[in-house]
Amino acid sequence: MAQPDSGTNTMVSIPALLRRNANSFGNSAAFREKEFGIWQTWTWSKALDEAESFGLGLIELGIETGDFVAIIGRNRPDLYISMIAIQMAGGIPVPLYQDAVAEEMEYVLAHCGAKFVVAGDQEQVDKVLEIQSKLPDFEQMIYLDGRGLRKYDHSKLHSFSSVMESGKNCGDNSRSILEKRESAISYDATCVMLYTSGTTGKPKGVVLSNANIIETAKTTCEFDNLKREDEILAYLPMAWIGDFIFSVGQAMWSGFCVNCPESADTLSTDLREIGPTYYFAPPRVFEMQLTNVMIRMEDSGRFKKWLFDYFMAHARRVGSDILDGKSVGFGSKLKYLLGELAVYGPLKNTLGFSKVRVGYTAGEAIGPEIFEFYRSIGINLKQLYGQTEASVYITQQPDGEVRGDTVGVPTPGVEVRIGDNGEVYYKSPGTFVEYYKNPKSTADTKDSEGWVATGDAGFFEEDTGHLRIIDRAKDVAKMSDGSMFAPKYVENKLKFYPNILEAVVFGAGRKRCVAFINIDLSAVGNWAERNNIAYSSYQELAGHPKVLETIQSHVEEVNASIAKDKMLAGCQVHRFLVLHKELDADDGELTRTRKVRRKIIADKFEDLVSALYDGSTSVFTETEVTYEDGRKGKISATLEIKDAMTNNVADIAAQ
Amino acid sequence: MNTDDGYITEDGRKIGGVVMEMKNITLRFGGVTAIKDITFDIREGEIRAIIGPNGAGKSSMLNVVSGFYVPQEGEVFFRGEKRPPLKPFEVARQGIARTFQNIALFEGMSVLDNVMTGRLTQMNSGFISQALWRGKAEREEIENREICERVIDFLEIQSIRKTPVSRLPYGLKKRVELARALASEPKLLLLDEPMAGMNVEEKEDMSRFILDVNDEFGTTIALIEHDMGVVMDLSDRVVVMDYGKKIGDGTPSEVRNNQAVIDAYLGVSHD
Amino acid sequence: MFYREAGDFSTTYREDSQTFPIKFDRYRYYAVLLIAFAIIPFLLNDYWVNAIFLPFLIYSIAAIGLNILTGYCGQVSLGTGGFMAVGAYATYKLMTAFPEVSMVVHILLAGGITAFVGVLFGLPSLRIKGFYLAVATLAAQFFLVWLFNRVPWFYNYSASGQINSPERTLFGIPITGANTEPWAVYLFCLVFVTLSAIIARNLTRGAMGRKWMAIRDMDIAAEIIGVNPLTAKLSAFAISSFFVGVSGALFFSVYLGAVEVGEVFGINKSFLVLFMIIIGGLGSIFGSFAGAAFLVLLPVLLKNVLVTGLGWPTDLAAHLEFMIVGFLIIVFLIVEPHGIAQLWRVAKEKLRLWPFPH
Amino acid sequence: MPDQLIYAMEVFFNGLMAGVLYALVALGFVLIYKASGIFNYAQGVMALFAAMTLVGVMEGQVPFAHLINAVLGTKVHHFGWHLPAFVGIITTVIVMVILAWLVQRIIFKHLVGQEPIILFMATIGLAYFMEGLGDMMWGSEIKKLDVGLPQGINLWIDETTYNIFDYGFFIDNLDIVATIIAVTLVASLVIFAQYTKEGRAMRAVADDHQAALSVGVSLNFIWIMVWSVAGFVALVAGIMWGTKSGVQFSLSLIALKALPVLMLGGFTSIPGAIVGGLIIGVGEKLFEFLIGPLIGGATENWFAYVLALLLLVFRPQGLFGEKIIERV
Repeated sequence: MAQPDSGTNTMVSIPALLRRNANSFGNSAAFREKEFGIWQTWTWSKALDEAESFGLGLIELGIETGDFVAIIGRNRPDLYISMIAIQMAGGIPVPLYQDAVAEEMEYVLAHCGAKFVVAGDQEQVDKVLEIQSKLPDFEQMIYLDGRGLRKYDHSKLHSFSSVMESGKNCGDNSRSILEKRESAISYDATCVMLYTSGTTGKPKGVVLSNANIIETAKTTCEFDNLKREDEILAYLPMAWIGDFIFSVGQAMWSGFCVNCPESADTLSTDLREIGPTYYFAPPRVFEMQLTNVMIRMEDSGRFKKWLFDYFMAHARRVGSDILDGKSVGFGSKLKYLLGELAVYGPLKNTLGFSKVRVGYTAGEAIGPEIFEFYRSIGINLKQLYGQTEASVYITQQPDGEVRGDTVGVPTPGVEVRIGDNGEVYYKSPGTFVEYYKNPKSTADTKDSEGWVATGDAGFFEEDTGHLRIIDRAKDVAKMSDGSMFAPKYVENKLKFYPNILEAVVFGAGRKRCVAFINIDLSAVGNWAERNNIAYSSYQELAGHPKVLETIQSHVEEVNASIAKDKMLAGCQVHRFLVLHKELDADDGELTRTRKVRRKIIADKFEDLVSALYDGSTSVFTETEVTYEDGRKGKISATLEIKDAMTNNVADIAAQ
Repeated sequence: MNTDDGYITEDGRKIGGVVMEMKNITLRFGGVTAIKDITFDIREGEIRAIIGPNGAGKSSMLNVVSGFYVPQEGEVFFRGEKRPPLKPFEVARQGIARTFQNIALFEGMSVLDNVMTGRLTQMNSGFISQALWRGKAEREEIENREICERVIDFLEIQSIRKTPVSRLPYGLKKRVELARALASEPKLLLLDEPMAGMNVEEKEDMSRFILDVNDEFGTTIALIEHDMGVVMDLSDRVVVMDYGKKIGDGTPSEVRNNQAVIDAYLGVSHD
Repeated sequence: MFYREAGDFSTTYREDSQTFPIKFDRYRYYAVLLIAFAIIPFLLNDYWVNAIFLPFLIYSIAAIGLNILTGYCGQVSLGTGGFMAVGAYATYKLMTAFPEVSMVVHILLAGGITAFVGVLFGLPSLRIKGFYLAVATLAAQFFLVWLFNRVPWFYNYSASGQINSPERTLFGIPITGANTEPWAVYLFCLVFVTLSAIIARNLTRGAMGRKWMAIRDMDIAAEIIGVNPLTAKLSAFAISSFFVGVSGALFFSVYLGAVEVGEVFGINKSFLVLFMIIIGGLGSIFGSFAGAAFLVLLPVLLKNVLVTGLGWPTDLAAHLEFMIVGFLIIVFLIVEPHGIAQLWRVAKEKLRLWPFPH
Repeated sequence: MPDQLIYAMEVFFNGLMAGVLYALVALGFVLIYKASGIFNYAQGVMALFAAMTLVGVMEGQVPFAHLINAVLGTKVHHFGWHLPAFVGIITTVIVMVILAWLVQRIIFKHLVGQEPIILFMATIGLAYFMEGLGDMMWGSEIKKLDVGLPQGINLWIDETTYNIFDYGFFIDNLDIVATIIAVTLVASLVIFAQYTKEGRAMRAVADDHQAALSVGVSLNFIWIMVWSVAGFVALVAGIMWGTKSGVQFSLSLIALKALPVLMLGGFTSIPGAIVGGLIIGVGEKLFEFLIGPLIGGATENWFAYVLALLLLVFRPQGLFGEKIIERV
């Protein structure tokens, strides 16, 4: 492993970084938390002090080198500090999802054999106590908020402050133990262990070393020029790698301040008060926020609404270009400035984004119009692609090269290659050490050269070098001519249209692709109302010629955009129909998390699929449905099948 | 009278000696006798309930305890000393705080300011200091704010801290009122129908807060409540009143089995 | 709209409880102070000072005073004119008795004397409430005016029964009498106004203010949680009267120079100041300024438009003024009982949430 | 000093007469207060306005003449007629009823349920508005009002008392007439309240708004009626004072004098208003006569208030009010 470039070999662990920060800018803010009405501040010196005291307290409690300590609770400075303290005292912190139920915790706590638990409040304490009989290694629990715990049996229970107090008053012996253990931490020693949620099977404990975290933090801080003056709001689960990298790794490396909100209720107010300069949120947060903006704007007066629409239209035209530093006309620039004064500025202010210099979103595909909205009003929102095993970063978008449909270029220091089946592999300083107590999975995921399979299929755009993620690798199939078939990629593109609620694309092993479409009743219904189109049921609306026309235009637009990618051009939808019923989890067509169950749908609507492939222009079908009260019934309809225009790859290239 | 050492409750809490003792209290309004010769005590750390049908004189009793009404006959002992007739604000300074049946918040002020009024008895900086917002006044303001913020945190009303009270829904107002009473760190907390007009969920919340207050701060609480179920769950000992007279006194289970109580109270409510 | 609050947060209670917790508001306040102290003095002439600035400043102090009593403590007083008269006559007696002592001292002492008188007339407030009290304060109004009118000692036995303000200087610059400079009297009053506003603000946001407001909002509850109504009400009367007294002192000594008590400090003055705080906003320091500005500017405006502009007789404009003032009082009470200050608050709130409506 | 005593007796009688007029104005207050909880500060200005309107109508003045002249440059002043008193009075009554309707409709309908002090301040606003309006309509100069009431010294009393005390009491005929009218008015109001349907409804409203509403009494109607009656009482008071000392601004200040009357008598009691009026009338005249000369005179300006103030301190509910029991 490469050593940090400071040359003195001191920055080999998170505790070492904390010491550096406390020594070089001890009086600036390390953490803040809104509590008791104001932002309580932990300076770097105070953070170090508390970390030391807590570490000593843990030693007094009997922590041994290599012991795992679980941390369960909402984002709070004390919990972050305790993670560092655990490392100082020779232990390994294991942050857990605070909303996990007791059984889920049981697996994780038993798997790592956590000896101590640091719990946020009574709720977490209760969960652990409930399962403690099944945890042979569990010894002591430390709680932060003692409310409601007065009457509990305190033989195994300690308050955070009492542990810290005992650390402060401990003898020289403990101090020398702490010193010894802390200085023994090597660059390759384990920094943290995080459990991946695991879509299949049991969670896996991803072991990350100091080198993983620090190297990643270093390169990414440089990449986005993160500085001590930056502010971040820590509100995502502490058990998620992203939070660990942002709020611990990058914060320790560059010395910026981590702010913790008061409670979930006050999140948006707290966000606005802090005004972070560096911000991360998953797409659904941005989406919800945008919906909220639109709803609130609907209630505003006509003038404001007009002003908003007028300037937002302008922002859509030139906002992104201005953000990317491209040249736009003087008039446009001036108008954008006016818009900034009247709309964008205030909007960013009310949302709390006035000061965001770097914003990221990741995790799933973000709707292009959502992404564009934030960028157009001047928020430097970017996408990154990563996973726990990579200490987050695999690719990310550099400033000025931001687009909605890519996830950027490989993060400095990361090598990425595309496997034969389209799967993305990477190799980086952030690559995890191993899955804890699971050599088989480790070997399956990481080869001897250090290449890690992401499980995602993707490709690099030739002209820009940006990575585009298509789908989960195992969902990607081949069409009969051997070209790549990535249904989810196409479906996502279709679903970005507000009129389309769900789409199911078929084509594996076939020559061409076809699709089922579900319209979005509220969006299309709204449109129908405005255009005086009467309808009495979903089925009727779905079969309306004008609706079909609109959907067809959406499909054709998607085809055009797919055709631009040589690899995926085969996935263009040749024929489609609009389903006569909404796909429903009650009928087993969707999972409870609203994911399409392709196989079941293909079987259930076999008649429709074959009609799409046999060239007929309409098809009669009868389907069994389950009503909300559990009764079953049948609906029948004659569905029209539409041909959609497709594009030749060569044509596109020629244009 | 303060020589005994209290008792142990059903759930194992230790209850201390007598904090307040009402001896042969009689209260009249003009010709109407609201309370007739009532004697009972309230002990350190307990939750004491006063129940009874409408018009039984519960509120009048609480007003006697709080010193708002001065009884014509009988004696009130607070912490072992006989209490002379006091002005209401003098009673407050002795460490008795209360909430009201019909919320009595200061509608023109924010939640925080309302809670801060609970600290007024502890604030005594001089005029000059206050006028200049320097020295003692500022120190006091900050120290008391800290105490109030802890109460706000405890009752989970952080998100409405700066909201004017007039904009709050009923249930929250009740909670703010409790916060105001708690802010004074009372030795005895009187709650006049703390759950009146609440839905089941709000009642559960309020019950939890009352128990938490008692548990966390060891506050002695006396309360009036209509909802029998709530009273039985919450309280350690219950006084039952009917037509201004005491007809029962004891633990919830004792009271529940008392024939006079069943006749007067439960009987009335079940016919 | 103009607010950029992201990143504007407080880490101490001192920051959180300051008068203008929002940075933008704070800077605007500094800007107003800068303009008032450093720019306006250079632009003044006699007309502006006498027609607008002096009355505005002096009435602002009176309005702040009455607002403490009425807006914050809920005790309606119709005796403001009488208390202003106390301030005026106290200064006069002090000025003539101790010519060598600084005017600042005289004015503050006059405030103190008024505070004492205020407490005397405030005593009934312990027993009587609401408009009973309002009517009772009329006793102060009529008695005090009669006293200064009929007891010659107060006007030093002058033949006219008037009091005249002799010339006094501060740092060698005349601030009373015939030879004053506009900027000097303006600055002199401005200092008093600024200090009054700051002190009033400090008092109203602290323990004392909370006592007052508790009494105002629900006096019984206030007493039960430990507010002594005696000290709360009397302190409101004292402090309120202090400000009103200072205002009366300035009104006489700096602004008018000569005063006949029945004319200047009659019942109409009481109403004028009461209207200022109703229109400006009960329970708001800013409202006191807004109301004073409004009712000082209105007649000037009417006079300029109707008399100078349209050539109406003066008395007609005066009648119209009465109608407009009366009408506005009713409109404000119906539509916005918290006056201009509330409109301002709402506007600020809207700007903070811009472009959202709520 | 028998002379002093005799003078004092004369003063006493004069005080009684003045007190009757105070009571009359106070009656207007009580009516409105009882029915709607509004403490109508504008009662005095209503009297002034009524008197001005009466003079204006009888003299044939053009309303808003000054305004019209100022705006249009015309020179209109009078219609040129003189109307008999009863026509003027009827017209004025109509005007006052319309005014009552407007006041209820435009102002107090929107203030239902507000705190009493807010209502009180609204009536101060109303007073200002009406004062401006009156001056604007009829001009602000002092006007003579003569509706044919007898004026001047009552010779019979003068002679009789001269024969008895060797000193003729000066008692104005007008005061006697005023007393008679006032007594009649009070009596008829009491009868109205006791024996007519409207009167009973009015009392019902005064007792309990909600209950009155629930038995189908129209609050709006009652309030307009009460304001109208109060307007009528104001007119009567206006005629008396106007005849005595001319129609001018100071007339509205008399209303202020009615305030301490109310504080003494209680806001809700008609007998209280009468007794209070008499006490104040006699008290201030006697005080001025006995103490006035010692302390500079003109004590009528404040005597009534200070008296009321002192009384209230010791008996906050007034002489006839009920003791207030505070509840929480």
